[in-house]
Amino acid sequence: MKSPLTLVEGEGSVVIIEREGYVDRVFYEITEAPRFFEYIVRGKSPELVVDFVSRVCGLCGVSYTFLAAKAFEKCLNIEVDSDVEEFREILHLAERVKSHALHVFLMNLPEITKTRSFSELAERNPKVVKNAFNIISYSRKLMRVFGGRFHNVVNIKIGGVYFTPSRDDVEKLRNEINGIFKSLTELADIILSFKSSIHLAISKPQLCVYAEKSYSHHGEKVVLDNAIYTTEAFYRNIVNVVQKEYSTALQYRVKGSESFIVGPVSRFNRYYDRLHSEVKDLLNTYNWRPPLSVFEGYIARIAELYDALLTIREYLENYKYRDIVSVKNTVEYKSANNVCEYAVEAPRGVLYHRYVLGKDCKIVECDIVTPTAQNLAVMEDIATQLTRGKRALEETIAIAKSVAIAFDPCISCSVHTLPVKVINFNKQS
Amino acid sequence: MIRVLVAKLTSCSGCLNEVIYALTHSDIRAKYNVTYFTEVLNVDKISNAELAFIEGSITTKHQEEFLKNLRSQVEFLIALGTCALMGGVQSLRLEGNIEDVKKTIYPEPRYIDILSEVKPVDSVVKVDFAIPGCPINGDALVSFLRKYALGGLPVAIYETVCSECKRKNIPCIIVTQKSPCLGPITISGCGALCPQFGRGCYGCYGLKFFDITREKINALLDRLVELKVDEGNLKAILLAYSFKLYSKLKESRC
Amino acid sequence: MIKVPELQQVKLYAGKLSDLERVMEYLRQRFNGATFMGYKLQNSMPVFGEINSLSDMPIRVSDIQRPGYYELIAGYRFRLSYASPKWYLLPPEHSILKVSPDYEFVDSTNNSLANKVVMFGIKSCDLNAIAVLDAILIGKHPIYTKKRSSVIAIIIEECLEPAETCFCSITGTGPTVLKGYDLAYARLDEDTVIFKAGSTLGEEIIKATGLREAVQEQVKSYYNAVERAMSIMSTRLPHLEEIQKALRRNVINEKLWKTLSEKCTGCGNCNYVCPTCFCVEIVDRVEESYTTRTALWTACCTYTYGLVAGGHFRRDLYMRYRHFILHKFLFYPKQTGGLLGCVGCGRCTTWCPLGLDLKETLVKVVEEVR
Amino acid sequence: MTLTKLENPFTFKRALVVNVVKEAPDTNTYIIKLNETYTANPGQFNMIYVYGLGEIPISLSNLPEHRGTYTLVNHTIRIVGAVTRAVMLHVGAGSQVGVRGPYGNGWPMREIEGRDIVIVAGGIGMAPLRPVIKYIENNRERYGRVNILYGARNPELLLYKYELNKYTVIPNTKLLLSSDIPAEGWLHYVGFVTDLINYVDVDLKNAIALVCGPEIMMKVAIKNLLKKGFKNEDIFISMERRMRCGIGVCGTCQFGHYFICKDGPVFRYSDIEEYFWVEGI
Repeated sequence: MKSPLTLVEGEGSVVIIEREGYVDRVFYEITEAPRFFEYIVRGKSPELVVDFVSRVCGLCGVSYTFLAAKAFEKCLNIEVDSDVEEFREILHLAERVKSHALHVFLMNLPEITKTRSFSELAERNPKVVKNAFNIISYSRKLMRVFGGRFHNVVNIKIGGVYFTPSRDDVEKLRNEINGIFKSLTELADIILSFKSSIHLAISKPQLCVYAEKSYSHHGEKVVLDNAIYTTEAFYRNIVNVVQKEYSTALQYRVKGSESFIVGPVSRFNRYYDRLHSEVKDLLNTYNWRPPLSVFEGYIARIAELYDALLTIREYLENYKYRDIVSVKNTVEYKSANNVCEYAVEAPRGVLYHRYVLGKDCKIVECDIVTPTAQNLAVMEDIATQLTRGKRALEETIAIAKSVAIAFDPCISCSVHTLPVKVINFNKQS
Repeated sequence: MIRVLVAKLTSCSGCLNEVIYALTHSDIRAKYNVTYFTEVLNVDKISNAELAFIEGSITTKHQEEFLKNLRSQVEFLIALGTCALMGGVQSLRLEGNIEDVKKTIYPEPRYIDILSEVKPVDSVVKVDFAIPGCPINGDALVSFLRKYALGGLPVAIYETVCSECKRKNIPCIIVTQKSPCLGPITISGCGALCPQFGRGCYGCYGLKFFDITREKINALLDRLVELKVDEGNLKAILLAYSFKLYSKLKESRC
Repeated sequence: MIKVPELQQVKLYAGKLSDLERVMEYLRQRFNGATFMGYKLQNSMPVFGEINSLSDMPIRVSDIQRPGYYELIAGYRFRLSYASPKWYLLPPEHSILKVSPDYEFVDSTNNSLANKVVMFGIKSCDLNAIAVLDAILIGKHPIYTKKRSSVIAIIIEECLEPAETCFCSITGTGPTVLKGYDLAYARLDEDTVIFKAGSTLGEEIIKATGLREAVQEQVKSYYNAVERAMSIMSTRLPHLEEIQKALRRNVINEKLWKTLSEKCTGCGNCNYVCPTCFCVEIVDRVEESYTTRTALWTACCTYTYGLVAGGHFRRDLYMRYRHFILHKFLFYPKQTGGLLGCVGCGRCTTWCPLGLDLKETLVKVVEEVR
Repeated sequence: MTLTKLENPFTFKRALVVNVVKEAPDTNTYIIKLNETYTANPGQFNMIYVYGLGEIPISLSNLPEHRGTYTLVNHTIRIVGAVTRAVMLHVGAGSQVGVRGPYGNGWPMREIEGRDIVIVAGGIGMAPLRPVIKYIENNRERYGRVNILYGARNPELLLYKYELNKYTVIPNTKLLLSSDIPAEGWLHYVGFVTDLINYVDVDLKNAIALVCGPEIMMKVAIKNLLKKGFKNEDIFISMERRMRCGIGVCGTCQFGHYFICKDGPVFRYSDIEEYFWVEGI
């Protein structure tokens, strides 16, 4: 049985493998065509790659660009001014706001409110829609002022940024932000009072970027449950890319077997304490605290959205305009280390890039591990766990779809997930 | 209400998000009924509609069939963005042999069922209107939707990024900063975004398709190389964002 | 062409930079509430905009201009930037009408009366460019007319040293001014400023600020500088009459125009920076409940120029490049009652990203005839 | 300068479309009601505005008809671009449009009084010449012999089919029709309308020609007229260019040193001869 996935970013289908009329396994078939970014960047200069990789994903291009810049800065020994670094972090948080807003309001809300689509919801409760669009529009303005546009921002480069917005532009954003908090809390009241119909105790390992003091954001280390690894150790030794028994889907599993979770739920469960107290107070009102299950990702997203907006507000209020006299566009490369790697918490979870530079400082090898690719194994495991042995009916598909929506796979960015070939067992419909 | 389909081929969903942005305008929502848009709508089958917006390029047989079927069900098809118009960044894979490309990433390349080409939308179906950009400018889409609802289309103005740059009162990046800028040969629409941010245009809206010849591109590239810019980088950028056009112009070199 | 003896009938006064500041101060009091418009430094770039004091102006810089090249260095010989008074008089984008879906006018663009504007420190070529725009637009274009009418005083800064791209003495538009201004000044050296009056207002300013008549030596070095500037520029191009004759003879020389425009990409920069280019495209910007009919600068070198629904009157780029040149040198005089459309400022050359040199084009056209 | 009170020339008059006449598959005539006494010379044009979409220069295809407090004007519009497409598909009887004008000089009706007249029209080029015919009909005594040569790519594309025959009953008037291609039931000339110049029946010493049509057709017409013996200064043509303002300020309609909108659209051939044959000027 097969059904296209909707309400997710990108193209894929749910495939249910049945045995004797009962569900045996669930797969997510990725029909999104691969774009071979790892190949494309070969032979290119790092400064081009920073802009190219933004095109992996229309939702989280800043994560890609920021991460690539960070990776190259580290291996090329390029110092970044701390003000500039803070500016880029704000731009990255703006993206978190944008992505979570689009996800929660466009993909989760219809499910929460049991409407077929957003337009149906608009008919039923225009205020909800207005609030949601207020936040989406505001995130767009943030992205435009700090990055140039809603996606594929043009402001990040190796060594810093190209431009800092004028005080006037920042002031306009600051003037608007309190209205946005109002929209957000009104929406939060609806969303936080919703309880997922699927109850699942968390039992999978959870991975996020290790953060010393802040909420999980970006860095050189990751943390899997309680174990801290360098990105290199984790992605080269701990996690294995495996092929499945009856499919060729590439999946990331710890030590070759255990699937793990990346994304807002992982971050929330681990770094809940580091959220702003306003966020925790709001969550308390509705009795939300860690651990959240993967079906409660919308809670983690609302928390992160709120938290990010609070950080952004502090930044806007204390904005020190500094004219960043543009450093020459071409950076002098003095390769210190030919391997460049780094990790960023993209909206959907840990994103990891690894580049190997040749003597001429052009890329000879690249590996991009996306959040969605890492989550695919756990998505299938959970979907299978929830449906195995049940009759393969529409409801079963619905559950499998809910798992997908809960994980918010951004399939467009599945840089390397292989399309699944379904092996037919008897009676597969 | 005008019925609309929104579909995605090989691409990043960035242009689709601009469609979502357009739908945040209540006057547009009042006039358009989106009936297929898997990203935000729990509907998995396409049905007849007046308009279709297509993001992405064609890289699988399935997409080609899907697109042809979709075309037969709509009256007016709009190609959105660099992927749909030029092939998109993914076209850079065409620099290598497809089997080698697969091998560099996948352990089981035989399962990767994709075309050896990257096809822009207009190479498979008729395109009635195109909005360029990587991603497209959401405001251009809003303008299109408003004008279409009034019964017309935006009046075409063929310009380069320079036009928008000068109208925004930005001194030329090449002339003052000696920075590389592809503005003089790149189609307008972004509002001179990069020059506003103090960097040269990197051509993500695509080469202009009018007035352009190999000689003219070379004239600009020669000029930029004088500014100590890596010619290889410039060509890689032109291929990445203007594959369809630039690869054709490049061929005519021999 | 301006002859030096003609100039010598004007009385010259001498002062310091501080006197220039006093002139500004006097005008500010004389025209209470007036806005001063001129060249000003903004993010280390001279733009055209509102000046609040002398220190806003590019008085401590010199510009180095070459085809496709512009740089500011320390000095006192600022000539031009890409912007010109056109930026104020005919802004790059201006709303001409706001209309509701019922075809009602939402508001009229002519309701508010323009402010009083003093053009301060514009160049002789700029003044001539304004005269050209006047001939085409005044009394016809509502925005231009309104803005132009707001100009109550014109203070000219004469250039005593041309930039590498300048040729105003060939077009007869500089470096000195004879009429159409109120007060003109030139910087003899870093601190010495020579003034002359061009109207009763100018005379009034000189009187009110107590400027002293220039001494013999100053007068001499002023005229020497003017003569030197003119003599430098005269070597850059043939006589205007010869240029015009050659252009007329080569209108139909398709091959020549194709060669001349070989490297032109049709970006339109030359048109936009030209102080006399006035062409606009009118577009409708539709908002939720009204549409704004907006005029946008357009450029004859871009593909749109000559395009019509179902056809194109200037399909090839060489045709549009040719129009740019012919318009400046042959057509404008017929449209304006004798004024040349080119004021010799060289902006088109400096600001061409490809570094195409108008002078070179003109020389080649003349050579073709020879 | 005392021009601060300049009326905004871009304001238009609201007008109601009262009737639409189908002329050809892609061409309609719109009869528009202006609430004022409006006058225009044959050959002049209006700027027609469609909300949110833009303005297009369209010549009047009939003499303005005064009806007490209002005037009816005709505009014949063919689909060629974004605005005309919108007009064709969405403007009907009862629709509003914006109208400003009349602009341009129009045909020299005064100057050509007493002369024999040859009208050469190709396709939509008949639209600005139709008021000339009506004007002559109304003032028949002031003009000499009239030859109307009118052709289109095929008979279906001829405009005003319902009244073409009536032109033949205007005293001393000859109507010659052509179709570029043969068509069933077509009894008139097959070939280009410019060929018909050979058959005109006028006193060449006292004849003038009024020409309007596609650029290429006008070029051939001029060649043939000159061959026939017409003098440069006795040929008038109506020109077209991209046009945005209608009042000589937008600059986009330049043709040599002329602004088509205010110096034209009608030109005496001898005045534009130096530009006419230069491609792309």
